[in-house]
Amino acid sequence: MFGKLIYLIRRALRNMFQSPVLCIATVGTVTVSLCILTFFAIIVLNVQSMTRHWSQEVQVVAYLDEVPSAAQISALVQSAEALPEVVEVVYVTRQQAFAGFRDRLGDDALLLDGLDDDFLPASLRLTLHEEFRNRLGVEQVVGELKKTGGYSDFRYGQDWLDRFESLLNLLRIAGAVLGGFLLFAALFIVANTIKLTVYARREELEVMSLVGGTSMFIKSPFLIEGAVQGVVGGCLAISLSYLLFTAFLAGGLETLFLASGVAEIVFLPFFYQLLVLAAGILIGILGSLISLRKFVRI
Amino acid sequence: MFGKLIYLIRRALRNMFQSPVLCIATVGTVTVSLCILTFFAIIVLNVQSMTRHWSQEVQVVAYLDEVPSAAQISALVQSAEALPEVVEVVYVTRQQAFAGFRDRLGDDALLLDGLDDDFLPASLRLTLHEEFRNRLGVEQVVGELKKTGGYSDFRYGQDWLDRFESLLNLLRIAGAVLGGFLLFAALFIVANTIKLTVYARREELEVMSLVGGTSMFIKSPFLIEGAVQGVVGGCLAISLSYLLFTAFLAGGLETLFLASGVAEIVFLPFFYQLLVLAAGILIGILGSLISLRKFVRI
Amino acid sequence: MIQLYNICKSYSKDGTALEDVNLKIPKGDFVYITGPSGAGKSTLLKLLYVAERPTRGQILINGQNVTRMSVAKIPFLRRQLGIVFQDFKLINSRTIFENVAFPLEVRGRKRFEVGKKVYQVLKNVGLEHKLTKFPLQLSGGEQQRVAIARALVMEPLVLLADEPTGNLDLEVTLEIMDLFKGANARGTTVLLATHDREMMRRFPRRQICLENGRLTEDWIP
Amino acid sequence: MIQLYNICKSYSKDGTALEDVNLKIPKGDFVYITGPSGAGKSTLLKLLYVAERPTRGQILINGQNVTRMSVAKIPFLRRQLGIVFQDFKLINSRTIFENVAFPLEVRGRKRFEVGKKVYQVLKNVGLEHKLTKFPLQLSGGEQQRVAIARALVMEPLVLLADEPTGNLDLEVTLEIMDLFKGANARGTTVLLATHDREMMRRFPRRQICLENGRLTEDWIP
Ligand SMILES: Nc1ncnc2c1ncn2[C@@H]1O[C@H](COP(=O)(O)OP(=O)(O)OP(=O)(O)O)[C@@H](O)[C@H]1O
Ligand SMILES: Nc1ncnc2c1ncn2[C@@H]1O[C@H](COP(=O)(O)OP(=O)(O)OP(=O)(O)O)[C@@H](O)[C@H]1O
Ligand SMILES: [Mg+2]
Ligand SMILES: [Mg+2]
Repeated sequence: MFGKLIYLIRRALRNMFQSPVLCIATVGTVTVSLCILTFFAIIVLNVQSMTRHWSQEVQVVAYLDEVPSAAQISALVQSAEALPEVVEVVYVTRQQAFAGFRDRLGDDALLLDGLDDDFLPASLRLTLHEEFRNRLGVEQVVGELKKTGGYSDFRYGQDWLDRFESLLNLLRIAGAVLGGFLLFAALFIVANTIKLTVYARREELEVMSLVGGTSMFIKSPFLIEGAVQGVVGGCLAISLSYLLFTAFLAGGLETLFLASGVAEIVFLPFFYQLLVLAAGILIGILGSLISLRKFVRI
Repeated sequence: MFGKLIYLIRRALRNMFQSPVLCIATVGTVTVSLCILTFFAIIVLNVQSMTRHWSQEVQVVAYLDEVPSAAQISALVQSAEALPEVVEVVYVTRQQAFAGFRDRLGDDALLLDGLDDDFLPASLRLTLHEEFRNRLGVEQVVGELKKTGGYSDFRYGQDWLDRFESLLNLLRIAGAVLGGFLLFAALFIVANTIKLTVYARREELEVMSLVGGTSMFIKSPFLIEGAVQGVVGGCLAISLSYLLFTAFLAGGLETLFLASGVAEIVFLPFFYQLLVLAAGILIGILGSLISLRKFVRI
Repeated sequence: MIQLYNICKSYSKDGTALEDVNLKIPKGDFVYITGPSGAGKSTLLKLLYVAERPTRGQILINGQNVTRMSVAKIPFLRRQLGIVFQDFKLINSRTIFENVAFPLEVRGRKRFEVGKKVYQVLKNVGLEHKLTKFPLQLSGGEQQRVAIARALVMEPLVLLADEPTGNLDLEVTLEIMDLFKGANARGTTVLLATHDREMMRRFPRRQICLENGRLTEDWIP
Repeated sequence: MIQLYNICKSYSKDGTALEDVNLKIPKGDFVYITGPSGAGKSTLLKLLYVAERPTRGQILINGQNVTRMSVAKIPFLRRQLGIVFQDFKLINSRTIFENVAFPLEVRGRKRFEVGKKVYQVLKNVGLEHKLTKFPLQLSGGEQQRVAIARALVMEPLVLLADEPTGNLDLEVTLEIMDLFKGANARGTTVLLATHDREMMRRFPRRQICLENGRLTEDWIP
């Protein structure tokens, strides 16, 4: 059994070295296709982390009725922190609120010159868990806080939240559509290439069957070949895209990114690299299977 | 001469119908590759129009020293309009400025309740030609205005402008890198596929040369075939991406886009469609040429 | 051993390659199949190794009805046959050694045994020095001998040889005939399609003559 | 017409296919090339149609030095030759008609003329009813006749036929020989590599014998 496997692998390797044109063509196609997929994955992942970065601005600000005593404050903070959706609660005094407002006004800050520094109410700022940073989660928290009482008003950037959510949806759908299309395209192109390599060797396949080769005996080296080519193509794709990635990031792209307010740019994490390899193997084997079914009618 | 061309075209078509497997494989690969390019072009074009949309917010606001007379205003407006960089000049009264500020504050507008509606200065808002909507153009305009005098202050969102410019640069570089890579990938994949189809027919090529076919006689049908497959693939790619485009836009994507502040989504303009077709022809012919050079040594 | 009942084969509507052929070949027989070009000799052999299916009629080989054999079983039938194809059908991307070794590998023989057997049979056809060459590096006659070696490497139950000496000179032909007779003596049933009258004159055996797809003569010396 | 001076050809270091061959074939000659399998007959012909280049020596065909001919000129030399390849070399994706018509199309002949000529030559080899078939739908002998038809369709200056009757029965062989003799009578120089002694006995002509790459006999009846 084990000896047979080794024998089949030997035959597969022999095949590949015997017709380098076909082998190189397949590996090249797998590499380029997976490279496109890898790039796409890098972009999607980074956009995702960017939106996660943005989503930190989804906060609930709860304005307090009047200036509370220290005991009241800690009670309110504790009850807010007890909510399952909440990560962190920060108490903002009137003065802090005033300073923050001044900062936000920027160039217009001189407008506040004549005003008292305590005309803004004190507030609690609630940061939420990531999965609650949307309209539903926010309104849930507000509902809970309302029940405890002691707050005059709540603010959570309602219109901003709507926009943010639809942008997220947009990215999600566009990513899924494009990703699906690219995955299909990669499978199609690789299967097509393998079909052509099998086509170029169809006489060989015919001879094998005429000399008594069973379907499995003839096909299995091709499947192994497909898997090997998939792995090699996957490794090459990851290396190539890493090269391109560092080459262009080193060339000043990163500073650009950071300047435009995007968080850190990361390469594909290891787990996703494994996924790319797996995709390579899958595409290689599937492509071989599909093509062999067309040409080996044994 | 003309008869010869027709003869060559007839032979090319005959070839294609004679080996449908090869022909379909090539057309399919061209289609999918160009489809990816088309999608990429659609995204780039729309992002471009989006940034153009955004860039309309690059304005110069020139605050006036004191409340000017009607004659002074029209003189200032005229001198500003005379600047070659300026498209439009709008005079904003103190009251309009106050109303605008109130709108911008949004939820915080109640802060302005006790204030006079004329504590903000009057100003001129200058919209610039597209090519001047950057730091350089803006500073040029401000310099000109400073010479005329009568202004107390200028504002043009300095930090916003820097961010916007680096984002534009980022998009431009990323687009060029990705676009170049995708174009190369498409050429590589198509050339690879054509190489395999030529490889599958190398015996035929050898026989033709043994029976006295000149290099041109043998190659030209392949080049014509490549061109035809390129055109067909290009048309299919445009149709397919149009189908996908409408299918997913009709499926609610458009409302999402609009909700997230993006301007209108457009399909590839006609000129670009022609470019895709041209790319198809080019890729088909180039791919054939490269492959034939490898296998026809006559 | 081999029985054909009312075999008809037509590739297209306009003509038949075989028409109503009835034939019995006992085990261990040595039969020449002759007839003019296009008579149906190769078609008859193709039916026996199930590269084609008859339009009508039944074929029994070694008791098995080949006509309705399932596709999955065909390889196991073919392993009992040694076939020399008219167009050789060597695998051009494999060396001579690998080509001849293939029938043994298919049957899962040990590497050691394979090497010994292949060398022996290649020596029998006079090509032991071409082991590592590829088919396209051999002359026509050498390729034909490789095809013969591949058919003989297994001591088949039935040997089907389609024009096995068309590219060989008389001396080599005689050596090859010795190999065929040797296999026959060891129990292999031999069917040999040929045009070579000299060969049939020197080694008179049962002769089956096809003409236009019909069996016109069955001569036993 | 054809002159070979000190021709050597070795495909690899370990063996030579031709060694020091000197040969003169005058215009209009009819020459058999014989010799055992692997002697170098096909190699000799390949050198003449420049599929291979000699390792040493010079070849003149019709006054042209073929040895140093540029790649671009080779097609024009080949158009003066009619070649029957040992392995036929038909284009499997083209019909018989298209295969035979190909040498005419290469030379840019009118469609009308092509149709007439192709039909005539296919009739001469007895295959006019197989016009629209593909090579793989023909029997071995029929394919060989298509290859012969393709070589004869142009009335070549030189006919190079490599084992042209290996798959043919005696009757068809005689017909084909008549065609060759006819072409020869009309001025074509014929070189015919063959093992068929019967043919040489019936039509005695000049015989060149190769053995292990050396010219060992040049017999003129
Ligand atoms: N695959 C096919 N498709 C259509 N017709 C075929 C096919 N194979 C053979 N034929 C036809 O069937 C007839 C018999 O062919 P077959 O190959 O059996 O002849 P043969 O006796 O072997 O001749 P040869 O001595 O020339 O090899 C021929 O007329 C041939 O054209
Ligand atoms: N492409 C090649 N590469 C390496 N060796 C070759 C090649 N072609 C032929 N040979 C060798 O050269 C020698 C002569 O071959 P050639 O084909 O000329 O023989 P031949 O006389 O035509 O034989 P046959 O009668 O069997 O066709 C043979 O030993 C053969 O193995
Ligand atoms: Mg036959
Ligand atoms: Mg030869």
